[in-house]
Amino acid sequence: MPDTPFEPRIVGFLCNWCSYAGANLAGTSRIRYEPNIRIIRVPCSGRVDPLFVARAFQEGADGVMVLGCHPGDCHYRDGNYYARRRFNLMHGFLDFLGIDERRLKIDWVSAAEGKRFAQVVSQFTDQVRDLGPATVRQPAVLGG
Amino acid sequence: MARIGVFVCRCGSNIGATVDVKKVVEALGQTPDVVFATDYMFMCSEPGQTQIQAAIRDHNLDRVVVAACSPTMHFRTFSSAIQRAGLNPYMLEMANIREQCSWVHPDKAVGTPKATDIVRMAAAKTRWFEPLYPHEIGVTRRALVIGGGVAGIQAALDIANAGVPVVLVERSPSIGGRMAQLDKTFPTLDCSGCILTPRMTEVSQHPNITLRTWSEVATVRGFVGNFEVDILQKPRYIDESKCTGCGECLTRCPWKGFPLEFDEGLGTRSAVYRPFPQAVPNKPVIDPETCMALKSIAEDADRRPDPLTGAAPKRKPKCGLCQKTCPREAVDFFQQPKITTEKFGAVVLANGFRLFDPTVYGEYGYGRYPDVITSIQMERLMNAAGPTGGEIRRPSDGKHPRSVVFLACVGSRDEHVGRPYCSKICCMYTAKHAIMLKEHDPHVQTYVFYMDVRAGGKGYDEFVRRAQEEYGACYIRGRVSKIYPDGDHLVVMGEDTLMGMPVQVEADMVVLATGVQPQADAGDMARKLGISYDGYGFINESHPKLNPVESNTAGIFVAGMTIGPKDIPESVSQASAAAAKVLGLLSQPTMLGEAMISAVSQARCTGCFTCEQVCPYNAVERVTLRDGRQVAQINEGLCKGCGVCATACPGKVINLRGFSDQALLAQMNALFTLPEVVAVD
Amino acid sequence: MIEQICSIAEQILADKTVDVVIGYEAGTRGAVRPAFIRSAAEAGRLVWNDACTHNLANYVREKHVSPKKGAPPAKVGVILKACDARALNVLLRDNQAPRADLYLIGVACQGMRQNSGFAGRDLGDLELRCQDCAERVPAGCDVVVGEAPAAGVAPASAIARELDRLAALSPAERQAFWDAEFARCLRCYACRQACPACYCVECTAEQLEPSWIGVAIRTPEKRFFHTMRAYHLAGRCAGCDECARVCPVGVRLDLLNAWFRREIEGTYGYRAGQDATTPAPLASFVPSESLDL
Amino acid sequence: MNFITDAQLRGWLAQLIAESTVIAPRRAGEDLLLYQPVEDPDAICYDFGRSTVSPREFFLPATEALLTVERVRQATAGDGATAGNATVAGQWEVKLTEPHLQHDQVLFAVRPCDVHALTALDALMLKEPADAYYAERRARTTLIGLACEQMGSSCFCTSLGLSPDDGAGMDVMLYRADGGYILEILTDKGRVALASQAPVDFEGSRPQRAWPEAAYQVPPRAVWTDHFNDPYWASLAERCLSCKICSYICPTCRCFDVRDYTVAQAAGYQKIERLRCWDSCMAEGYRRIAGGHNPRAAKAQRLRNRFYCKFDYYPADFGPLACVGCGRCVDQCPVNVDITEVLQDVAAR
Repeated sequence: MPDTPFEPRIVGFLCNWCSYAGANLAGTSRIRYEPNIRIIRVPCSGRVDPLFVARAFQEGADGVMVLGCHPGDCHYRDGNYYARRRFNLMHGFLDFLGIDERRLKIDWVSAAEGKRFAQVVSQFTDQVRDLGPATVRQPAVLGG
Repeated sequence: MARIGVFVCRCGSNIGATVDVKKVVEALGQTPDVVFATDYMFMCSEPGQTQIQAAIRDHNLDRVVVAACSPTMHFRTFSSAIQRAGLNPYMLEMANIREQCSWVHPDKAVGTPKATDIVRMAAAKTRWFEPLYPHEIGVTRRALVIGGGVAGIQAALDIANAGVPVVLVERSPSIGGRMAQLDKTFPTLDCSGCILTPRMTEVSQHPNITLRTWSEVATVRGFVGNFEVDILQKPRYIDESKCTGCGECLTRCPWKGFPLEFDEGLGTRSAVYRPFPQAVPNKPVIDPETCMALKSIAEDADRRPDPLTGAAPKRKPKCGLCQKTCPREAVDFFQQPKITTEKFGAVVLANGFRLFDPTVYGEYGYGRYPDVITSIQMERLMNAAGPTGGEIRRPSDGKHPRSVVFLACVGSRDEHVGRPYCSKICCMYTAKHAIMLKEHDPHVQTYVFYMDVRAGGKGYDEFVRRAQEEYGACYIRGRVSKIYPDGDHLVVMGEDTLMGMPVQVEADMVVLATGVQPQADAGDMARKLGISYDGYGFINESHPKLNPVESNTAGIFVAGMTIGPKDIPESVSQASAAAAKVLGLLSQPTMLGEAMISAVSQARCTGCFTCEQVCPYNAVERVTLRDGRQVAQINEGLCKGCGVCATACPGKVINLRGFSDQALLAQMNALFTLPEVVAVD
Repeated sequence: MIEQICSIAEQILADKTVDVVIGYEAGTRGAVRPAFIRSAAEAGRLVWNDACTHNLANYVREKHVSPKKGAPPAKVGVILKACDARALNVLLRDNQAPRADLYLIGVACQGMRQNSGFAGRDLGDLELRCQDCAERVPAGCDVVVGEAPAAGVAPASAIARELDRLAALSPAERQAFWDAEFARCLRCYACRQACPACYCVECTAEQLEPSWIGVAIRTPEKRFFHTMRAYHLAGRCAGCDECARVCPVGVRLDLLNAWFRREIEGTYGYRAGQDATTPAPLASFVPSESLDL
Repeated sequence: MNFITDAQLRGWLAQLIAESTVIAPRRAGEDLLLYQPVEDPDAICYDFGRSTVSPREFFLPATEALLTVERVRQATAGDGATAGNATVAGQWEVKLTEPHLQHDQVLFAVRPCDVHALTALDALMLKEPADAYYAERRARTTLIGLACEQMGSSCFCTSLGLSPDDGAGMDVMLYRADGGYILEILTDKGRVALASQAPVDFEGSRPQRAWPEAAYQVPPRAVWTDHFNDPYWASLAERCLSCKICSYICPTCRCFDVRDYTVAQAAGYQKIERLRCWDSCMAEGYRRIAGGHNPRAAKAQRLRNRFYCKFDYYPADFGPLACVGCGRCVDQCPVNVDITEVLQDVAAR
């Protein structure tokens, strides 16, 4: 389909208390951003298993975002500190396995940062669009 | 097979204008397991909800997806709607196609497929839903109030008056807090002591209140309805049960002249002292740092009982005049710290605040020039029970000042000192001081350097105007750059930014309106209680608008300055609000816990206790199974459902109900139309 | 050295300090294999040489030693090299074996040779992990036999060089490398079974709820299995490289684990098995540390 | 008998590659030889002992879809019955697909032991009702055997009454000779495969080698029965890792697991695959049944089963032994569980 420009598929894991609320604020403020992201709400970035991210790439995501509360602001006090370590490692490891590190974005977006949410999402979407389709895409029987 | 019903809301034109709702409904109608799909103008309306309930009955639905606004907006609405139709309230998923789709993607060609994906993902997630039942938790009908300031007093009284036993813990020798130090309160100029002391007495005499002064909260265990708290009683060296508060010891103590904390260093006390005459309890404390007897005991083992045998000391302590004087033999030099453990169903934290230390502003000369004082010191000078008996005399030479300069925003609204926030009360108490000074001495001229006057509140702005118009306070908008002594007065250099020119004022005294900051140990206290706090140390409310007196830990409520700057009426309102929350919680013998919490599949648990290591709420317990294996178990009262343990578990044997691995993977897979196990041979 | 090992084994079996000593014995066709010695009289069967590569910490877990459900755990003596002792520390930290039931016989190690442990194969050069090894004497044991070999063996860092080589490739090239590796994998789970740190009651790869991976033996499933396993071992893998040794088709699993070990040591200063108490790096945090992507 | 030169052989292979899927031994690493589909005769390893993994996977693949079920929503008018403004899911059309080999297969340079293994497997898999998937692969695969020139250190086929240069079961048999191979056409299938070639007639017989005598005896079934509860199995199993190496590299192991998976779940389209994948009786969960009970929970029970299956159960049920003496499991076991040692130990007890 050479006529259809490539539009990346992006999965976003957003913590309920900060980043999901930030996305809502972008909505109530009617701030437009790139539409590619599909949001999965989780209670805390500490709930996001790095293997969810590995799965997302395996199944066809071109980019994955994990957004949580700013360090120190976690609704559950420590959840994002654990997330920070997990993704600090998983980010590099996925790259080591051949998934370009620019396809995984970890960031902190507060409930007040609707505008920033929109910017972070749009910038990341542009970045992944430039990278082109992920090559790992290998839909497989992984179970659910 | 799941029987999923999908209900797409148009939200008037909020969704309908940018998402082709019919197309979404059509696509969902073709999705496996979706047996019913429809749309409506306003799903949250009464007819909308009725329609959902009718569909549940007519189509035998067991799961419901409402595609509308954010779940934070209407989850409860629809959850209770499906519950009324006989479904478990957790068999609902909301697909957020408004805030996260229709409002941000105005092009229908973009919004429609995205909304379809969002709803399909939600439908896939619900296939893994199970009915959830919140855990029932027993509740101890007893409350702990931490902090004996006006907020703590109010909370304790409100709770106690409703018939619930309260323990009020205060770490200083007397309750009363900051308000007890004040002379008058704005904007009514009531005598602070006159309105507070009756409440203090009421606390001490209330049958439902146990007062624990000179005590601190050491550790907090447990969870909502079931807290177990260790309370540390510091040695007073005076047996409270014997002491009548006659004050004989105070008059006889020869060790005098130590700065009195309550008077902010302007007054003095003896080694045995009470902070102020109206203290509650009205019983003195002996300060081990300054008491000759206690110092001699600390230094000389012979003056102590034998630690092994308990035999009487070989030598008497030095001095001991108070002991000899006391008609009730209440002085006990060998009192030890004591920890008692008590159970509570709820906690109110009202541990107050501390004032900003202005020495960091070197240019103001606080600490170097005796006549540069803080506002709280001014309160003590004005107070009839204060060190000067209510006469305003400057510290350096005791003269009555004729010219007094006030500096607002000292340690407020200043990023350079890490305090960018407004302390909220300084504008008002400075105006009060300007008025009161004039009342004390009509010849005084007052000047106020300010940034903005923030006087929002009933009668507040009028009050500030009175200070200016009736009491002649000269308000100068601008910061002060330098204060230096010149002869027996001080010169204040600043800028009048309204006039755009430098100003110089000669002052007999300078008063710094120091800002509000959290207690030095605010973070320690928050960690003890397991509640979160912000970068300054102020406690985070569970929700700043809708749960302003709840911490993010169930059963722990907050009131007063510990949350952030506020004035007395606000603190009292919060205290009463917190009391109401406590009473609500304690009104039933049991309560319902969280339903979306973690659960361990113990058959597969290896007992590595990584979960225990990561849990922010100490909600993981160790239990031994019949086969001898030690495995993890989640305390359903403590778990808040963050899911950190589920992610950390190496064997993936912990799952978070409502956000299970299965549900989240299914939600993601739906985006890629990918696999799930449907049968296992 | 072997005399000393045998006499220790004999003694602790004779005086009932332990019920079993797990060591090495001569197998068939020149192989060395794990041995379970239950009486002092059998202690003479034990051997020690440069083919004793198996990580015997793997056998310490209760389920291996007390096959009967509910039976009290046996007291176990076990022979450990330095890498094995680190793996054991991980097990102790994770409550997988009670230290009180163990008698740890550490053996100073000269390094193990390639092809060790297999029947009918000639021994090769030093194992890659042994070429890199800077810690030849096990720590935390009840007794240590032998002394540290003379210093001066410069680590060859063959594994580190391979990590560097892969890091220098493009992501697509790295993916091609791993696809070729994983294509060979049989999903025989020998890597998992040989791993002391793979102590889960039921492997995530075989769980049904949630089912993370189906049973298919195809590259995507295999890639996900190895990704998952490497991540689960992050901070747990002590670097015995048994997984790579036992792999019948030579998948470079040692590189996956070495990547995490290098990263974790560099970023968080943590070595898996450095002691039996420090919490796993992924189960701890420092509030002030940064997200360093 | 014929003779085919090395160059002719490569030409023949090139032709076979063009017509069918040619599977041949390839060197995949140090000490690693695997049967893989080849595109180029020069990629084939002609000089080898025995492959690391048996070629069984080309008859019983590690993973195969036994069937594919697709549900497609009918695109007929009046579909998607609507009630008011509510749409109700409509009619689905179900489509079943069975897999078939795309091309005929040629398994080149297969060793006699591995073909004996296929013969042994046939006893089970082709017994009526035959396994259609296996049967199709067997029928559509031409076996070009390559006789061993010597026995490997762990080989013991002669102990099981087999021979390293036995052409039984082959379609074409090759024997290494100077400059090429002595070639024996054994079946019509072999003749067809060789039809386009003109190998030189070869006068004389295939090379005769003196093979070592049987080193081990397989104990009779009665002995196995007697030793079922022998504590020997528990002590043997102590070092066993419960991995599946021995089963997965074995030419006669054939256990599998069948599961259904949804592989696509879109609006109006759903696809389900029934997958058959290798499994192994060595795995802890192999015998676990609904409700969680596991009759072979102990690894000693599982390891014992391996040998009983090969030397007792399979011959009792289907005739042949389920072991051909290839010795792969001896070589590959990381903890030296040696099947020949087991044979001796059981015989000696």
